[in-house]
Amino acid sequence: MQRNPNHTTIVTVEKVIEETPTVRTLVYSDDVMPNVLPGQFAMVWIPGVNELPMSVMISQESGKAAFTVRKHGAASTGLFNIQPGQKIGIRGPYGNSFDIKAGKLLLVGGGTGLVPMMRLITNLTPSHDVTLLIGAKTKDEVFFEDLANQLLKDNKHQVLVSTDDGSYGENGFVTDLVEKLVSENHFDGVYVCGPEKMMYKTVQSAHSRGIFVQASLERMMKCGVGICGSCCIGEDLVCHDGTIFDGEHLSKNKEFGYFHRNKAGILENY
Amino acid sequence: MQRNPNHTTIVTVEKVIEETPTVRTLVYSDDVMPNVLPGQFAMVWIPGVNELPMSVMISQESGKAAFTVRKHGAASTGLFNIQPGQKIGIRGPYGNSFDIKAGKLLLVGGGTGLVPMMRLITNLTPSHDVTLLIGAKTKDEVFFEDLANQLLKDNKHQVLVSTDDGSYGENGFVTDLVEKLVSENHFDGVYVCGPEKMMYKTVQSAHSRGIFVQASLERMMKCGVGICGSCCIGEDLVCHDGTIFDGEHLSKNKEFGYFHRNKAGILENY
Amino acid sequence: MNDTFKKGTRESNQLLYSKLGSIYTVDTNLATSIGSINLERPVMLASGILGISLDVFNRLYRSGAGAVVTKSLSTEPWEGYPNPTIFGLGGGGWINAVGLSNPGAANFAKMIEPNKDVPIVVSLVGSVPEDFEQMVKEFENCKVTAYELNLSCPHVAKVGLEVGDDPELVKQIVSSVKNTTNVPVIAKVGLGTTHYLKTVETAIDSGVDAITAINTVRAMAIDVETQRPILSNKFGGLSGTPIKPIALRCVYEISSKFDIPIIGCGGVSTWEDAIEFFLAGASAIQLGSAIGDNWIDVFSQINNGISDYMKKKNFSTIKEMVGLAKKS
Amino acid sequence: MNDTFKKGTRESNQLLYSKLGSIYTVDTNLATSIGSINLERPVMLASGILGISLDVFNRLYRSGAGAVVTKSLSTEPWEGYPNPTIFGLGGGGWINAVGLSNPGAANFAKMIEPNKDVPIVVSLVGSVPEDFEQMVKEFENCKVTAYELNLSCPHVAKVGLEVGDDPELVKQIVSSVKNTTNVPVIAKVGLGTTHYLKTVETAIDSGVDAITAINTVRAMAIDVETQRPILSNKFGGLSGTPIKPIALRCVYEISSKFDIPIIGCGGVSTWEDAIEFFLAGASAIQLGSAIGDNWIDVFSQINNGISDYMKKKNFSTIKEMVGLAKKS
Ligand SMILES: Cc1cc2nc3c(=O)[nH]c(=O)nc-3n(C[C@H](O)[C@H](O)[C@H](O)COP(=O)(O)OP(=O)(O)OC[C@H]3O[C@@H](n4cnc5c(N)ncnc54)[C@H](O)[C@@H]3O)c2cc1C
Ligand SMILES: Cc1cc2nc3c(=O)[nH]c(=O)nc-3n(C[C@H](O)[C@H](O)[C@H](O)COP(=O)(O)OP(=O)(O)OC[C@H]3O[C@@H](n4cnc5c(N)ncnc54)[C@H](O)[C@@H]3O)c2cc1C
Ligand SMILES: Cc1cc2nc3c(=O)[nH]c(=O)nc-3n(C[C@H](O)[C@H](O)[C@H](O)COP(=O)(O)O)c2cc1C
Ligand SMILES: Cc1cc2nc3c(=O)[nH]c(=O)nc-3n(C[C@H](O)[C@H](O)[C@H](O)COP(=O)(O)O)c2cc1C
Ligand code: FES
Ligand code: FES
Repeated sequence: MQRNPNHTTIVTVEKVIEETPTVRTLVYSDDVMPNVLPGQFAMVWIPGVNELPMSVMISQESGKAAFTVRKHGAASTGLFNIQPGQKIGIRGPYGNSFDIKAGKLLLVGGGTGLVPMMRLITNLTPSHDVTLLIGAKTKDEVFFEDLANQLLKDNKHQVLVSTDDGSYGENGFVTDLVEKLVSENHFDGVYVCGPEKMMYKTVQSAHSRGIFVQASLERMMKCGVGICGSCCIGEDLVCHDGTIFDGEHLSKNKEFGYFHRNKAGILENY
Repeated sequence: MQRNPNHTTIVTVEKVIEETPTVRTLVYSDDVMPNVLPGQFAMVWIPGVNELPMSVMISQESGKAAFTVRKHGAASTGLFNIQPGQKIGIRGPYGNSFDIKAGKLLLVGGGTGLVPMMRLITNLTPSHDVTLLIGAKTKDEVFFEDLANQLLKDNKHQVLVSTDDGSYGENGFVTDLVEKLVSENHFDGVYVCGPEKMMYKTVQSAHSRGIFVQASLERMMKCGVGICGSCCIGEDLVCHDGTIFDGEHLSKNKEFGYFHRNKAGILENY
Repeated sequence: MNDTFKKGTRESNQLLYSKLGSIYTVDTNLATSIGSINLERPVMLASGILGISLDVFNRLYRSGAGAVVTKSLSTEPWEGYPNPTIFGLGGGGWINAVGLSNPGAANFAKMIEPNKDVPIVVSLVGSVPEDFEQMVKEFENCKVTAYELNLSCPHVAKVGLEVGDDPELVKQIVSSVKNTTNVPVIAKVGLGTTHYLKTVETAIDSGVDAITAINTVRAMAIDVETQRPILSNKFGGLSGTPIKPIALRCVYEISSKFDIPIIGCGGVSTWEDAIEFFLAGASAIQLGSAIGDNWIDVFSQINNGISDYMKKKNFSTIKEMVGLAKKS
Repeated sequence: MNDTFKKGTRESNQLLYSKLGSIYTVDTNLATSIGSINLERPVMLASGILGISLDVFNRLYRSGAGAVVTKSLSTEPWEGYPNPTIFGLGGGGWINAVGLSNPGAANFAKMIEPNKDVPIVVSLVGSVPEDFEQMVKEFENCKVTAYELNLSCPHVAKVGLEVGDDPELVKQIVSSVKNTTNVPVIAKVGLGTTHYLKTVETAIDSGVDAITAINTVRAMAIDVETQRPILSNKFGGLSGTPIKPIALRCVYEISSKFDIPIIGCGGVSTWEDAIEFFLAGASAIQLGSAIGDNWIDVFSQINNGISDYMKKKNFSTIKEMVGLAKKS
């Protein structure tokens, strides 16, 4: 019998990798999650705590997948604190996936927004020429740089890091770097995931130049399946119509980059 | 999607064949019923009247099946009175089927007990040598004789009729004819359906001589699927474990031939 | 495996966009009326489903929904319960304890003020008549097709069923809303701890214009691996296909006992389900959970199915079907 | 197609017979107790399912049932409703209105008199205390493990829920049965028109030894082709997977509120379902509808699943699991 994606499946966290002081990767074995498409997410239940949407992180071991979580509020801290041997629940995968263009690609990830980028990379072919931008506030918060270089070893590629405080890599906002790169180079596709303002600016930089661009959006998610409405952005439901939208579509959306809805469904400014 | 056998499917009766003054065959088109195994039955809903178990009769037109019903109490009379164009509901097929032995076969049918025999015949090969006995009270009640001869035209076969009053064919009970035939001939398999006493005697005649014999039993049926228990005979549920049982098994049953249960579940004598 | 991942291969955004632009049409007369509420199509969005944004309402309306019912609104914004708030049982069954999260009536009224096209039914939840009166006033400048009083949420204390199970409170609430507005008022009932037919009777006696039956049925799910209830609230409401035979029974019982327009709700996912509800006595239906299984295409699918059925059976209006099963 | 016809290729009768001869065994301790009722295995046959012959009871017991509950018996034989009496919804859901057909207590008692092996729970239905007293007396010469008072059939007038919904009558019936026999008495409750927890409370106050929750839930199905209710009685009781989340909730609510042994019933078809009920507070479970989908093999399947689970989770008795979900 096929597994019901809406029925929580319990998995045991087998390994916890410390990425930065506030980011950890939790590895577990599963039948379904190792093979999801780049951009797909799961609803992750931390028993007794909460349930959160999480991009499905790759694992380099076969038959395994992972979540990479940043410690933030109570829920994500609950997940962050899970120890090897402890159980979490997962349902999904949910959401659509990136449309991978041929040729020269620009990937932009901020913080845990790098997670879908890692899976996107594993779905590329050696003929892809890849530039990955990693944005972080400060040196301590940079992660996945080595992993990305390793995953891209058979590709023509460059991995660039920018920190807001200049403590590592380029100095400044990653979106400035994006603007510079797209104005000076030809790209066949741009993919971005991270804080909304970062995605908004990246989409603007690319779309205004007619470059194909896709962003993976985050919104408050309760059901993940297109029932509850909590993830709506304009007339789209991020969990079901997205999470990935392309520049053309986003350019017509009045909320993207400016508003999101809180737990009560009230529009709030970013 | 596969049709749910327990969900009533509505079919339209297309043709009504008058077999005798009290027996009619109702022909309808359907996807499932034309292909059931010999011995299987359906639960037939006569809207506003009742629902009855009925052996699935063959139709000689492809894509069609039929029920052959004897007018008796209110329910069967309701079915008997259905006119072409009227709708009935069917669910099933239910029950098991005859194990067809190779060689020389004796088929014994009384009244509408002939219905499974007709389908059994269509499942035989030309190498079968077939004797079909048709038992009836009187000449008026004989039916399916021509049909059987026609269906068996490529086989070595004989169709014998016996009437209790001798008004047609052999004179006497069909079970006397059975006893005579099995005592004088070799048979590889005996199949019987009809009134319980007739089945009981036929099973005795054959089983006591070590001949493989199967009888298709009738009991009060409400659910047809092995839930309600109304069709029980000893520890068997006729709808689910049967309707077809073989001589070996029946010879150990204390109720076969003697008792059946009424609508309240009380044992009554035959 | 295939099914799980098909979702990933989405239609290009362009296609999606153009699809959304078109408006659902059908060549039969699907119009229905629930008392004085006239709808072009009989399939409504149930309360609490995708119901917090006017843009989404527009989209659903264009997809074929005859009307949309808003998330149940309260006087103040509510965050609802923490996740997990929803659990899929498979086979079209769901349990939820969203906990009536909503932006509050005032915020919501402001949001839908621009609405001109979509028939919006505003669902309200509260504990005392004053709550309801106050909220109705917030909507004075909005195009509101009807108010639906949620007397039947099975998993939030002090509102919902705790109100619906108290006949005196039902009477006060219905009467006060009726006195506050001329917009039609619907009472939404469910299986509570007192006889729901009593609630229906009280609501009717107090002047309600129509009944929606039913809400979710109180239920729960426990995870055997971790040995705990799955929903953060432990209890939730069962919706979807499992409750359809129960909802259908309620519609049949209400329509047999009272002369009041009924909206059937609970487990509708196919056109056959919708027809069953009409035959049992409903003038329109609402659906929610089916969207989780068939997405919003379910509106056009059901409308088309109803349309084909009407042609085949020679019905020229929905009305002709309403309550037919009681005649047999 | 294949599935439909597989049923036709039955095991040879010889095989069937020898299979029946063997007795289900398992290498873990599946014993449980419901108050003073001790069972070797926790999975019971629910009332009304295959329950009219001692031979069948024997077969079910050998197949792994821990006990069998009889069809609900009345003082007089009842024919029940005409067919159609049962309707399969698919996906493990059923609606039935058999109408409590049964041979009457006296006939039934005579039939089970020879019983020595099978733990038989005698289910009784009636309208007044005298009915129950009289029936209990019929069974004086029988090995009866417990009586189960059916206070909750949702589709037969004057008995079942009409009794369960009347606290005064519940009190009288339970008290009089308790005064008539020393055999443990179980009250079977369901979702009626009054709060079922009230019925539970009344039954407990009147001395009942255990509670079975729940019975079927009143429901209906309408055929869209002929536009009529399918069951001859129009209304029936919904059973099987659709009601499991509701039944589970009731068990959890009862066990949270009262200190009484509980038998969970409603939609159990897998070992996970059984475990969920234990975790919610049930000491044993009953099942019926699952037999319609998985045949009587369901008893050994569930027992084996429970056994494996207990090994994996290091439970040495069922008791250890009972109510665990309430601790989280
Ligand atoms: C599709 C998707 C994929 C994501 N992938 C990752 C990932 O791989 N790694 C990662 O660390 N984070 C990821 N997130 C973000 C994550 O779900 C949480 O939003 C974040 O961890 C903050 O949660 P919190 O409980 O700590 O926040 P809280 O302190 O409880 O709340 C802070 C804010 O977090 C957001 N939030 C809280 N709960 C949710 C929720 N259920 N859904 C959406 N937003 C919520 C809200 O904006 C809230 O106001 C993803 C979010 C989405 C929508
Ligand atoms: C597997 C099976 C296949 C059958 N196939 C045929 C067939 O092809 N043609 C045919 O004419 N008849 C068939 N019958 C018999 C048929 O189902 C009815 O029993 C018979 O028609 C009498 O019904 P009635 O309503 O007229 O009887 P009533 O007057 O209502 O009752 C007379 C007796 O008929 C029997 N009966 C009534 N209802 C049922 C029921 N639901 N299940 C079993 N017995 C019942 C009872 O013994 C009852 O006492 C079959 C029965 C079974 C069990
Ligand atoms: C996620 C979710 C949220 C709901 N929220 C509300 C609500 O706010 N108000 C309300 O009256 N009903 C609410 N309901 C109940 C639905 O409106 C509907 O009555 C119920 O789901 C049965 O219909 P369905 O089977 O088509 O989903 C909610 C149901 C779901 C599944
Ligand atoms: C065909 C049928 C007959 C039933 N008859 C009775 C009955 O006589 N007495 C009773 O207490 N419950 C009766 N029930 C209810 C069951 O005992 C049980 O409570 C209900 O079916 C829920 O369990 P399930 O989902 O495992 O079937 C009947 C159920 C079915 C399906
Ligand atoms: S999270 Fe519920 S609709 Fe998207
Ligand atoms: S007819 Fe119900 S068990 Fe056989």
